[in-house]
Amino acid sequence: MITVVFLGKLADLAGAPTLRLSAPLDWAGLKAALPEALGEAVDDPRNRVAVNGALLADKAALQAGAGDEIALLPPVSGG
Amino acid sequence: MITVVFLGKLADLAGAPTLRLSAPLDWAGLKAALPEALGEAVDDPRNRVAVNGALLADKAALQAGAGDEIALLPPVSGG
Amino acid sequence: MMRDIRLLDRMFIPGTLIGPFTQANPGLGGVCTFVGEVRFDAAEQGGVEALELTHYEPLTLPGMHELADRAFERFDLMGLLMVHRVGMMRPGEPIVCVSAAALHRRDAIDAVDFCMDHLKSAAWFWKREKRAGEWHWIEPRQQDHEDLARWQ
Amino acid sequence: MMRDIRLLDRMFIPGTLIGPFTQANPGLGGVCTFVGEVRFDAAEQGGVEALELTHYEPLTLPGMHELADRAFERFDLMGLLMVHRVGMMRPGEPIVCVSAAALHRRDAIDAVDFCMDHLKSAAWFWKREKRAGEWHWIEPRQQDHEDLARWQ
Repeated sequence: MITVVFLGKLADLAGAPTLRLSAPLDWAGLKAALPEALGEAVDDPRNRVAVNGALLADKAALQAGAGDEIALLPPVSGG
Repeated sequence: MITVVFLGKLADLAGAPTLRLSAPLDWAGLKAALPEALGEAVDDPRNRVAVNGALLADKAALQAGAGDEIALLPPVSGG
Repeated sequence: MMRDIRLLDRMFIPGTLIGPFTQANPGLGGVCTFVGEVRFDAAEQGGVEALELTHYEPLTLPGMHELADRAFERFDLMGLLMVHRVGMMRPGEPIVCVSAAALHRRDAIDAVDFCMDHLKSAAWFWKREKRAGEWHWIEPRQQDHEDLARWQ
Repeated sequence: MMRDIRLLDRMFIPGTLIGPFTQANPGLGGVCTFVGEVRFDAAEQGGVEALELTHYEPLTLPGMHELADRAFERFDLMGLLMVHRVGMMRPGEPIVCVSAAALHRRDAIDAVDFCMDHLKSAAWFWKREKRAGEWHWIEPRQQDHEDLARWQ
Protein backbone atom coordinates (compact mmCIF):
# COMPACT_ATOMS: atom_id res chain seq x y z
CA MET A 1 0.00 0.00 0.00
CA ILE A 2 0.95 3.65 -0.53
CA THR A 3 -0.02 6.41 1.92
CA VAL A 4 -1.18 9.68 0.37
CA VAL A 5 -1.02 12.71 2.73
CA PHE A 6 -3.11 15.81 2.00
CA LEU A 7 -2.03 19.13 3.51
CA GLY A 8 -3.90 22.41 3.99
CA LYS A 9 -6.89 23.01 1.69
CA LEU A 10 -6.29 19.70 -0.08
CA ALA A 11 -7.16 17.86 3.16
CA ASP A 12 -10.54 19.67 3.14
CA LEU A 13 -11.13 18.64 -0.48
CA ALA A 14 -10.10 15.06 0.30
CA GLY A 15 -12.29 15.00 3.40
CA ALA A 16 -9.46 13.28 5.29
CA PRO A 17 -5.78 13.95 6.02
CA THR A 18 -4.60 10.64 4.47
CA LEU A 19 -5.68 7.96 2.03
CA ARG A 20 -4.27 4.47 1.41
CA LEU A 21 -3.93 3.36 -2.21
CA SER A 22 -2.58 0.21 -3.87
CA ALA A 23 1.01 0.19 -5.12
CA PRO A 24 2.50 0.99 -7.55
CA LEU A 25 1.34 4.44 -8.63
CA ASP A 26 2.49 6.88 -11.29
CA TRP A 27 1.03 10.42 -11.72
CA ALA A 28 -1.79 9.32 -14.02
CA GLY A 29 -2.60 6.43 -11.70
CA LEU A 30 -2.72 8.70 -8.64
CA LYS A 31 -5.02 11.22 -10.33
CA ALA A 32 -7.32 8.45 -11.56
CA ALA A 33 -7.57 7.10 -8.00
CA LEU A 34 -8.64 10.47 -6.55
CA PRO A 35 -12.12 12.06 -6.68
CA GLU A 36 -12.35 14.26 -9.79
CA ALA A 37 -12.21 17.67 -8.01
CA LEU A 38 -9.16 16.58 -6.06
CA GLY A 39 -7.47 15.12 -9.17
CA GLU A 40 -7.87 18.49 -10.90
CA ALA A 41 -6.65 20.41 -7.84
CA VAL A 42 -3.41 18.42 -7.53
CA ASP A 43 -2.69 19.21 -11.20
CA ASP A 44 -2.53 22.94 -10.31
CA PRO A 45 1.16 23.87 -10.74
CA ARG A 46 1.11 25.70 -7.37
CA ASN A 47 0.47 22.39 -5.62
CA ARG A 48 3.71 20.43 -5.06
CA VAL A 49 4.31 16.72 -4.57
CA ALA A 50 6.83 14.97 -2.31
CA VAL A 51 7.67 11.27 -2.12
CA ASN A 52 9.07 10.14 1.24
CA GLY A 53 9.85 13.75 2.14
CA ALA A 54 11.66 14.58 -1.14
CA LEU A 55 10.00 17.23 -3.32
CA LEU A 56 9.53 16.30 -6.98
CA ALA A 57 10.78 18.83 -9.51
CA ASP A 58 8.32 17.33 -12.00
CA LYS A 59 5.09 15.81 -10.66
CA ALA A 60 4.53 13.88 -13.88
CA ALA A 61 7.66 11.86 -13.05
CA LEU A 62 6.01 10.40 -9.92
CA GLN A 63 6.83 6.73 -9.30
CA ALA A 64 5.74 5.30 -5.95
CA GLY A 65 5.90 1.71 -4.72
CA ALA A 66 4.70 -0.25 -1.71
CA GLY A 67 5.43 1.50 1.62
CA ASP A 68 6.05 4.91 0.00
CA GLU A 69 4.41 8.10 1.27
CA ILE A 70 3.16 10.66 -1.25
CA ALA A 71 2.45 14.16 0.12
CA LEU A 72 0.28 16.62 -1.79
CA LEU A 73 1.30 20.13 -0.72
CA PRO A 74 -0.63 23.32 -1.49
CA PRO A 75 1.12 26.70 -1.24
CA VAL A 76 2.26 27.37 2.30
CA SER A 77 0.86 30.00 4.64
CA GLY A 78 3.15 30.58 7.56
CA GLY A 79 3.31 31.98 11.07
CA MET B 1 28.74 82.82 37.81
CA ILE B 2 28.32 80.65 34.72
CA THR B 3 28.92 76.89 34.79
CA VAL B 4 30.74 75.45 31.78
CA VAL B 5 30.30 71.68 31.31
CA PHE B 6 32.81 69.70 29.22
CA LEU B 7 31.74 66.40 27.71
CA GLY B 8 33.75 63.51 26.28
CA LYS B 9 37.25 64.31 25.06
CA LEU B 10 36.79 67.98 25.95
CA ALA B 11 36.62 67.01 29.64
CA ASP B 12 40.05 65.36 29.24
CA LEU B 13 41.43 68.52 27.61
CA ALA B 14 39.89 70.67 30.33
CA GLY B 15 41.19 68.38 33.06
CA ALA B 16 37.81 68.63 34.81
CA PRO B 17 34.16 68.04 33.92
CA THR B 18 33.08 71.59 34.80
CA LEU B 19 34.48 75.08 35.22
CA ARG B 20 32.93 78.19 36.83
CA LEU B 21 33.42 81.50 35.02
CA SER B 22 32.21 85.04 35.68
CA ALA B 23 29.08 86.26 33.91
CA PRO B 24 28.34 87.50 31.34
CA LEU B 25 30.08 85.60 28.53
CA ASP B 26 29.90 85.77 24.75
CA TRP B 27 31.76 83.35 22.43
CA ALA B 28 34.95 85.44 22.31
CA GLY B 29 34.85 85.87 26.08
CA LEU B 30 34.43 82.14 26.65
CA LYS B 31 37.33 81.22 24.36
CA ALA B 32 39.56 83.82 25.98
CA ALA B 33 38.77 82.34 29.41
CA LEU B 34 39.77 78.80 28.38
CA PRO B 35 43.30 77.39 28.08
CA GLU B 36 44.54 77.89 24.51
CA ALA B 37 44.29 74.23 23.38
CA LEU B 38 40.75 74.02 24.69
CA GLY B 39 39.75 77.31 23.12
CA GLU B 40 40.95 76.03 19.75
CA ALA B 41 39.19 72.70 20.23
CA VAL B 42 35.80 74.25 20.96
CA ASP B 43 36.12 76.26 17.74
CA ASP B 44 36.11 72.98 15.76
CA PRO B 45 32.76 72.99 13.92
CA ARG B 46 32.15 69.36 14.97
CA ASN B 47 31.97 70.51 18.60
CA ARG B 48 28.53 71.88 19.50
CA VAL B 49 27.44 74.29 22.22
CA ALA B 50 24.27 74.28 24.32
CA VAL B 51 23.03 76.91 26.77
CA ASN B 52 20.72 75.59 29.48
CA GLY B 53 20.11 72.45 27.43
CA ALA B 54 19.30 74.27 24.17
CA LEU B 55 21.70 73.67 21.28
CA LEU B 56 22.99 76.78 19.52
CA ALA B 57 22.67 76.80 15.75
CA ASP B 58 25.53 79.32 15.66
CA LYS B 59 28.13 79.18 18.44
CA ALA B 60 29.30 82.70 17.69
CA ALA B 61 25.87 83.92 18.85
CA LEU B 62 26.51 82.67 22.41
CA GLN B 63 25.20 84.97 25.12
CA ALA B 64 25.26 83.60 28.67
CA GLY B 65 24.44 85.37 31.91
CA ALA B 66 24.60 84.63 35.64
CA GLY B 67 23.24 81.18 36.53
CA ASP B 68 23.41 79.89 32.94
CA GLU B 69 25.00 76.56 32.07
CA ILE B 70 27.09 76.30 28.92
CA ALA B 71 27.77 72.75 27.65
CA LEU B 72 30.60 72.04 25.22
CA LEU B 73 29.70 68.88 23.30
CA PRO B 74 32.09 66.91 21.08
CA PRO B 75 30.68 64.48 18.50
CA VAL B 76 28.74 61.70 20.17
CA SER B 77 29.75 58.07 20.34
CA GLY B 78 26.87 55.90 21.37
CA GLY B 79 25.97 52.53 22.77
CA MET C 1 28.00 28.24 18.30
CA MET C 2 24.54 27.94 19.81
CA ARG C 3 21.92 26.61 17.42
CA ASP C 4 18.45 25.68 18.61
CA ILE C 5 15.80 24.89 15.96
CA ARG C 6 12.54 23.42 17.18
CA LEU C 7 8.89 22.75 16.45
CA LEU C 8 6.73 22.84 19.57
CA ASP C 9 3.25 21.41 19.86
CA ARG C 10 2.39 23.21 23.07
CA MET C 11 2.37 26.70 24.62
CA PHE C 12 5.81 28.19 25.31
CA ILE C 13 7.08 31.27 27.11
CA PRO C 14 9.67 33.06 24.93
CA GLY C 15 11.54 34.51 27.93
CA THR C 16 12.40 31.02 29.15
CA LEU C 17 14.16 30.35 25.82
CA ILE C 18 15.81 33.74 25.28
CA GLY C 19 17.49 33.99 28.69
CA PRO C 20 19.42 30.71 28.35
CA PHE C 21 20.11 31.43 24.66
CA THR C 22 21.73 34.78 25.54
CA GLN C 23 23.72 33.17 28.36
CA ALA C 24 24.95 30.48 25.94
CA ASN C 25 26.62 33.10 23.72
CA PRO C 26 29.18 34.86 25.95
CA GLY C 27 31.04 37.71 24.32
CA LEU C 28 28.16 38.67 22.04
CA GLY C 29 27.68 42.28 21.04
CA GLY C 30 23.93 42.09 20.62
CA VAL C 31 20.90 39.83 20.52
CA CYS C 32 17.86 40.53 18.39
CA THR C 33 14.66 38.64 19.09
CA PHE C 34 11.31 38.57 17.37
CA VAL C 35 8.27 36.99 18.99
CA GLY C 36 5.06 36.63 16.98
CA GLU C 37 1.74 36.10 18.72
CA VAL C 38 -1.61 34.92 17.46
CA ARG C 39 -3.62 38.10 16.83
CA PHE C 40 -7.14 38.62 18.13
CA ASP C 41 -8.23 40.99 15.34
CA ALA C 42 -11.17 43.29 15.81
CA ALA C 43 -14.54 41.78 16.71
CA GLU C 44 -16.17 43.56 13.72
CA GLN C 45 -13.89 41.51 11.46
CA GLY C 46 -15.17 38.38 13.24
CA GLY C 47 -12.44 38.11 15.89
CA VAL C 48 -10.10 35.13 15.75
CA GLU C 49 -11.24 32.35 18.08
CA ALA C 50 -8.48 29.88 17.35
CA LEU C 51 -5.66 29.24 14.93
CA GLU C 52 -4.44 25.89 13.69
CA LEU C 53 -1.02 25.42 12.18
CA THR C 54 -0.43 22.20 10.25
CA HIS C 55 3.06 21.05 9.29
CA TYR C 56 4.44 18.11 7.34
CA GLU C 57 7.02 16.42 9.49
CA PRO C 58 9.42 15.20 6.74
CA LEU C 59 9.68 18.70 5.22
CA THR C 60 9.00 21.32 7.90
CA LEU C 61 11.82 20.80 10.40
CA PRO C 62 14.46 19.98 7.74
CA GLY C 63 13.32 23.17 5.95
CA MET C 64 13.89 25.19 9.13
CA HIS C 65 17.37 23.69 9.46
CA GLU C 66 18.17 24.67 5.85
CA LEU C 67 16.94 28.19 6.61
CA ALA C 68 19.23 28.30 9.66
CA ASP C 69 22.16 27.11 7.50
CA ARG C 70 21.50 29.93 5.05
CA ALA C 71 21.28 32.49 7.89
CA PHE C 72 24.66 31.32 9.25
CA GLU C 73 26.17 31.58 5.75
CA ARG C 74 24.71 35.00 5.03
CA PHE C 75 25.26 36.74 8.39
CA ASP C 76 28.08 36.75 10.90
CA LEU C 77 26.25 35.01 13.76
CA MET C 78 27.27 33.54 17.07
CA GLY C 79 23.96 31.80 17.72
CA LEU C 80 20.51 31.30 16.30
CA LEU C 81 17.30 30.21 18.01
CA MET C 82 14.27 29.41 15.84
CA VAL C 83 11.19 27.98 17.53
CA HIS C 84 7.80 27.57 15.85
CA ARG C 85 4.52 26.37 17.31
CA VAL C 86 2.36 23.84 15.48
CA GLY C 87 -1.14 22.61 16.29
CA MET C 88 -4.02 24.51 17.85
CA MET C 89 -3.44 27.95 19.38
CA ARG C 90 -5.52 30.68 20.99
CA PRO C 91 -5.17 34.44 20.40
CA GLY C 92 -2.38 35.96 22.50
CA GLU C 93 -0.26 32.81 22.46
CA PRO C 94 3.28 33.01 21.04
CA ILE C 95 3.51 31.28 17.67
CA VAL C 96 7.11 31.95 16.64
CA CYS C 97 10.33 33.08 18.30
CA VAL C 98 13.54 33.84 16.41
CA SER C 99 16.60 35.11 18.23
CA ALA C 100 20.04 35.84 16.76
CA ALA C 101 23.23 36.65 18.65
CA ALA C 102 26.14 38.38 16.92
CA LEU C 103 29.15 40.57 17.52
CA HIS C 104 27.44 43.45 15.66
CA ARG C 105 23.80 44.51 15.73
CA ARG C 106 23.37 44.66 11.93
CA ASP C 107 23.96 40.89 11.62
CA ALA C 108 21.66 40.07 14.55
CA ILE C 109 18.78 42.27 13.33
CA ASP C 110 19.08 41.27 9.67
CA ALA C 111 19.27 37.55 10.51
CA VAL C 112 16.01 37.77 12.48
CA ASP C 113 14.39 39.74 9.65
CA PHE C 114 15.61 37.18 7.08
CA CYS C 115 14.42 34.15 9.08
CA MET C 116 11.02 35.70 9.82
CA ASP C 117 10.37 36.60 6.17
CA HIS C 118 11.16 33.03 5.14
CA LEU C 119 9.20 31.39 7.96
CA LYS C 120 6.23 33.57 7.09
CA SER C 121 5.87 32.72 3.43
CA ALA C 122 8.42 30.06 2.44
CA ALA C 123 8.30 27.45 5.21
CA TRP C 124 6.11 24.34 5.19
CA PHE C 125 3.22 25.51 7.33
CA TRP C 126 -0.49 25.73 6.57
CA LYS C 127 -2.51 28.04 8.74
CA ARG C 128 -6.23 28.37 9.27
CA GLU C 129 -8.22 30.63 11.56
CA LYS C 130 -11.57 30.08 13.20
CA ARG C 131 -13.88 33.13 13.03
CA ALA C 132 -17.54 32.97 14.07
CA GLY C 133 -17.25 29.21 14.31
CA GLU C 134 -15.93 28.79 10.73
CA TRP C 135 -12.43 27.76 9.70
CA HIS C 136 -10.69 29.82 6.98
CA TRP C 137 -7.34 29.04 5.33
CA ILE C 138 -4.89 31.93 5.46
CA GLU C 139 -2.77 32.94 2.46
CA PRO C 140 0.46 34.92 2.73
CA ARG C 141 -0.26 38.63 2.23
CA GLN C 142 1.17 40.55 -0.73
CA GLN C 143 3.40 42.28 1.83
CA ASP C 144 4.82 38.90 2.84
CA HIS C 145 5.87 38.16 -0.75
CA GLU C 146 7.44 41.61 -1.08
CA ASP C 147 9.31 41.13 2.20
CA LEU C 148 10.68 37.80 0.97
CA ALA C 149 11.75 39.26 -2.37
CA ARG C 150 14.11 41.68 -0.57
CA TRP C 151 16.54 38.81 0.07
CA GLN C 152 16.75 37.50 -3.50
CA MET D 1 0.00 52.81 24.08
CA MET D 2 2.94 51.63 26.17
CA ARG D 3 5.93 53.95 26.11
CA ASP D 4 8.87 53.46 28.43
CA ILE D 5 12.00 55.58 27.82
CA ARG D 6 14.69 55.46 30.48
CA LEU D 7 18.31 56.07 31.36
CA LEU D 8 19.61 53.64 33.99
CA ASP D 9 22.73 54.14 36.06
CA ARG D 10 22.94 50.54 37.23
CA MET D 11 22.93 46.97 35.92
CA PHE D 12 19.60 45.77 34.50
CA ILE D 13 18.22 42.45 33.30
CA PRO D 14 16.46 42.90 29.94
CA GLY D 15 14.05 39.99 30.54
CA THR D 16 12.57 41.78 33.54
CA LEU D 17 11.65 44.71 31.26
CA ILE D 18 10.53 42.80 28.17
CA GLY D 19 8.08 40.46 29.91
CA PRO D 20 5.97 43.27 31.43
CA PHE D 21 6.33 45.32 28.23
CA THR D 22 4.88 42.48 26.14
CA GLN D 23 2.08 41.92 28.67
CA ALA D 24 1.24 45.64 28.53
CA ASN D 25 0.46 45.43 24.80
CA PRO D 26 -2.39 42.91 24.48
CA GLY D 27 -3.48 42.16 20.93
CA LEU D 28 -0.04 42.72 19.45
CA GLY D 29 1.06 40.73 16.42
CA GLY D 30 4.76 40.78 17.22
CA VAL D 31 7.47 42.17 19.45
CA CYS D 32 11.00 42.80 18.28
CA THR D 33 13.72 43.36 20.86
CA PHE D 34 17.37 44.24 20.57
CA VAL D 35 19.71 43.98 23.54
CA GLY D 36 23.28 45.27 23.21
CA GLU D 37 25.98 44.13 25.60
CA VAL D 38 29.41 45.51 26.40
CA ARG D 39 31.82 43.43 24.29
CA PHE D 40 34.92 41.80 25.72
CA ASP D 41 36.89 41.88 22.45
CA ALA D 42 39.82 39.57 21.94
CA ALA D 43 42.69 39.70 24.44
CA GLU D 44 45.19 40.25 21.56
CA GLN D 45 43.38 43.54 20.84
CA GLY D 46 43.85 44.47 24.51
CA GLY D 47 40.53 43.13 25.85
CA VAL D 48 38.00 45.63 27.21
CA GLU D 49 38.24 45.93 31.01
CA ALA D 50 35.52 48.51 31.49
CA LEU D 51 33.35 50.91 29.55
CA GLU D 52 32.15 54.32 30.68
CA LEU D 53 29.21 56.02 29.11
CA THR D 54 28.78 59.74 29.83
CA HIS D 55 25.56 61.58 29.08
CA TYR D 56 24.44 65.20 29.41
CA GLU D 57 21.21 65.21 31.38
CA PRO D 58 19.50 68.22 29.72
CA LEU D 59 19.98 66.74 26.23
CA THR D 60 20.23 62.96 26.46
CA LEU D 61 16.83 61.92 27.81
CA PRO D 62 14.88 64.61 25.87
CA GLY D 63 16.75 63.39 22.77
CA MET D 64 15.61 59.82 23.41
CA HIS D 65 12.02 61.03 23.78
CA GLU D 66 12.27 62.87 20.44
CA LEU D 67 13.61 59.68 18.87
CA ALA D 68 10.65 57.75 20.31
CA ASP D 69 8.24 60.39 18.90
CA ARG D 70 9.79 59.94 15.46
CA ALA D 71 9.54 56.15 15.71
CA PHE D 72 5.82 56.40 16.60
CA GLU D 73 5.28 58.76 13.64
CA ARG D 74 7.20 56.62 11.18
CA PHE D 75 6.01 53.13 12.15
CA ASP D 76 2.66 51.71 13.16
CA LEU D 77 3.54 50.82 16.76
CA MET D 78 1.57 49.73 19.79
CA GLY D 79 4.40 50.19 22.25
CA LEU D 80 8.05 51.17 22.49
CA LEU D 81 10.59 50.46 25.23
CA MET D 82 13.98 52.21 25.04
CA VAL D 83 16.37 51.78 27.93
CA HIS D 84 20.02 52.88 27.93
CA ARG D 85 22.68 52.42 30.58
CA VAL D 86 24.96 55.28 31.61
CA GLY D 87 27.97 55.24 33.89
CA MET D 88 30.56 52.51 34.37
CA MET D 89 29.96 49.03 32.93
CA ARG D 90 31.83 45.74 32.70
CA PRO D 91 32.03 43.47 29.63
CA GLY D 92 28.97 41.22 29.32
CA GLU D 93 26.62 43.75 30.92
CA PRO D 94 23.60 44.94 28.92
CA ILE D 95 24.06 48.52 27.73
CA VAL D 96 20.91 49.10 25.65
CA CYS D 97 17.52 47.47 25.21
CA VAL D 98 14.97 48.55 22.58
CA SER D 99 11.71 46.70 22.19
CA ALA D 100 8.84 47.53 19.81
CA ALA D 101 5.37 45.98 19.76
CA ALA D 102 3.18 46.21 16.65
CA LEU D 103 0.36 44.52 14.81
CA HIS D 104 2.76 43.56 11.99
CA ARG D 105 6.35 42.36 12.23
CA ARG D 106 7.74 44.80 9.63
CA ASP D 107 6.88 47.79 11.86
CA ALA D 108 8.27 46.14 15.00
CA ILE D 109 11.58 45.09 13.39
CA ASP D 110 12.10 48.35 11.48
CA ALA D 111 11.34 50.48 14.55
CA VAL D 112 14.00 48.65 16.59
CA ASP D 113 16.47 48.98 13.71
CA PHE D 114 15.68 52.72 13.40
CA CYS D 115 16.01 53.41 17.12
CA MET D 116 19.25 51.44 17.43
CA ASP D 117 20.89 53.22 14.47
CA HIS D 118 20.03 56.58 16.01
CA LEU D 119 21.03 55.65 19.56
CA LYS D 120 24.33 54.36 18.22
CA SER D 121 25.51 57.44 16.40
CA ALA D 122 23.04 60.29 16.88
CA ALA D 123 22.21 60.29 20.60
CA TRP D 124 24.00 62.33 23.26
CA PHE D 125 26.36 59.71 24.65
CA TRP D 126 30.14 59.69 24.92
CA LYS D 127 31.77 56.33 25.34
CA ARG D 128 35.24 55.34 26.43
CA GLU D 129 36.80 51.93 26.95
CA LYS D 130 39.56 50.85 29.28
CA ARG D 131 42.12 48.53 27.64
CA ALA D 132 45.35 47.54 29.38
CA GLY D 133 44.65 50.13 32.06
CA GLU D 134 44.25 53.01 29.57
CA TRP D 135 41.04 54.84 28.70
CA HIS D 136 40.25 55.39 24.98
CA TRP D 137 37.38 57.42 23.55
CA ILE D 138 35.27 55.51 21.04
CA GLU D 139 34.10 57.04 17.77
CA PRO D 140 31.11 55.76 15.77
CA ARG D 141 32.32 53.34 13.09
CA GLN D 142 31.90 54.11 9.37
CA GLN D 143 29.27 51.34 9.38
CA ASP D 144 27.30 53.25 12.03
CA HIS D 145 27.14 56.34 9.81
CA GLU D 146 26.05 54.23 6.83
CA ASP D 147 23.37 52.54 8.94
CA LEU D 148 22.04 55.93 10.03
CA ALA D 149 21.98 57.27 6.46
CA ARG D 150 19.51 54.53 5.45
CA TRP D 151 16.72 56.42 7.24
CA GLN D 152 17.29 59.82 5.63
